[in-house]
Amino acid sequence: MAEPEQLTLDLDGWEGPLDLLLSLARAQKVDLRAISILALVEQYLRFVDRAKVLRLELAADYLVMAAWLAYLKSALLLPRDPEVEPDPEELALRLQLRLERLNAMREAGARLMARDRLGRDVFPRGRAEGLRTIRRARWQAELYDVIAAYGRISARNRPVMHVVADREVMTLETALARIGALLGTRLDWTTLESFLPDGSDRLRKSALASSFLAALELAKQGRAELRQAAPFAPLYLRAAS
Amino acid sequence: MTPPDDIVRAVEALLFASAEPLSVDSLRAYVGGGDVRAALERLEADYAGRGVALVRRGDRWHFQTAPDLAHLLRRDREEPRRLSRAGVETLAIIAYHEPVTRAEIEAIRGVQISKGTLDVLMEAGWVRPAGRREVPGRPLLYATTPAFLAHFGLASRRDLPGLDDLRAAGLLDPVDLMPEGAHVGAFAVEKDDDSD
Amino acid sequence: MTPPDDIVRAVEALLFASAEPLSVDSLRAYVGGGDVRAALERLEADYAGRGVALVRRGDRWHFQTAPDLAHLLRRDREEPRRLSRAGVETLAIIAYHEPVTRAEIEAIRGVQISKGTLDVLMEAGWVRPAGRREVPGRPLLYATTPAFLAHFGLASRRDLPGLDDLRAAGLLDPVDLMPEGAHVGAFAVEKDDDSD
Repeated sequence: MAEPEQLTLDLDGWEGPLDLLLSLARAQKVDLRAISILALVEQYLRFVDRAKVLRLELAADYLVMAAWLAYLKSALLLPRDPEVEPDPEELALRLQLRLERLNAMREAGARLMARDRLGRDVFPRGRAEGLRTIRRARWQAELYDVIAAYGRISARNRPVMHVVADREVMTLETALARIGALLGTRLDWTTLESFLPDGSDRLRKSALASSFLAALELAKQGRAELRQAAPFAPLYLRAAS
Repeated sequence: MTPPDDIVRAVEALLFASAEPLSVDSLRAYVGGGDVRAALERLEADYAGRGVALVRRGDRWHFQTAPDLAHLLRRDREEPRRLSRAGVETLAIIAYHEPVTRAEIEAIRGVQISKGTLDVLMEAGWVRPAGRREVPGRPLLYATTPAFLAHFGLASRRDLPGLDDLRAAGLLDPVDLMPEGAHVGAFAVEKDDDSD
Repeated sequence: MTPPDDIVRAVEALLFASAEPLSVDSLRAYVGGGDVRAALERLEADYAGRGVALVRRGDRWHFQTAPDLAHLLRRDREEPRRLSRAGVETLAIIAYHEPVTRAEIEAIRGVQISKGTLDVLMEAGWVRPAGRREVPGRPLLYATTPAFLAHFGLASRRDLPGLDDLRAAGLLDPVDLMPEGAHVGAFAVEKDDDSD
């Protein structure tokens, strides 16, 4: 529900009181260095008064500027008081300089935008192939690394010889001799186990195996007889009669 | 044209093929030594008056079409996005005063910079942060980029239009951040319009 | 070059700025009439022997960098890289056993070789293909190169220390055995640490 007057003001689109002042100053149609600050101040104050009559909401900084300009106006009109610092003429000059500076930047911006701009007025090549940087590795290794690597591989592949130290066994020959000798001393059926020598568990297992083979061999030679009641039942031996 | 020698041909081919303007150093890296500057001078002369020109932008060189042919080329091309009035003024202030703080830009314009204005300039690749000013608060400084020079066709910042006159008139002097009283220190926030 | 006339300049700029090769008809549409063919002939002659050439592809024209300068458009940059453990081991096996097949290398290492490992050694210039073994499948053989000897300061392969030397040097002590889980015989695929 914008009122027509406000619409007009918005469309003018001033960006702050300095911008408004500059617009008013340029309306004087003279060099900014030759403007009448007093006339500018009066125009600004009139503008603010009109805005108030039209019940326009002016941002606070426009009002702050109006108050300061009213002060500047009176200081410029009244006889100069040497006690008052700063000098109102000096203040007016600074305001003028600010307006000049803003104006200069505004014009510089317009001149920049009007230049022959890349992509608008002048054009780069439409299908540049582009340049490429190829990164290449320069591989590095030391001779020691290679030799050590080979040592490592050889170590892991070296044939391994299994030497079993201090293993207690009874050979078949020993078992044959032992059982052959002991059979003569026994009169009746005797279990195979009773022929085994005392010793470690490991030795007894070896002795059991070789003694069993020895018993079979003796039976084959006709020197011993074997008897077993059932599978896994105790095996009995006696000398052949 | 008279056939150019090897290094001239090489520099010509590189500038022609590159998607970016190239510095003398990077040209030298590609051609592997030789008088690159002399080659550039020769090319500049060879292309003078042609439909394509060799131009220097900052310390980089590139080929572009001759400005007077813009009317032929602009056809069915999209206009680059228009900068808002706030954007144009802010860009000009940065270019003519760089390096410059945000507070200094605001002091010159008499309004606060709305959030997007610097973003738009940085997104366009024309403005970059350029360190901090060593004063209390260490405010960020802004400056223009090589892409700014390339886009606006400036060989260097010294080619900014009217730079010398503005400097002579004292309009590029350091900005007084504590203006007379606080009167214009109460900044208005600029409108966020993108039109100008 | 002698400054060309307007239509030549226009065609030159259009071809330069276009993202596509342009036909005579579309060039004519842009420049609005005139002898486009004569302009193309003039440009072809102007650019003869330069770093940039005007070329015709079918009925379309475009500029491109001179073919003999294509090598300039890419720049090689060397960066030192250390050989991976897989690379060093493979190299060692080839050096001690050459010529040797990939399968043999894998049998000796007890680990499969990833694809990149041999590529890296060949890229380094230390290993070369050396014929094929005349067995089913005719597998490729690998051997070391003169550059291998040069890089490692060896007069010949006989200068490589033998197994006895290695043992004497303590390099056969099974300190640092094999990678976790890579048992001889049961192949594990090595990590691809040498492939990039």
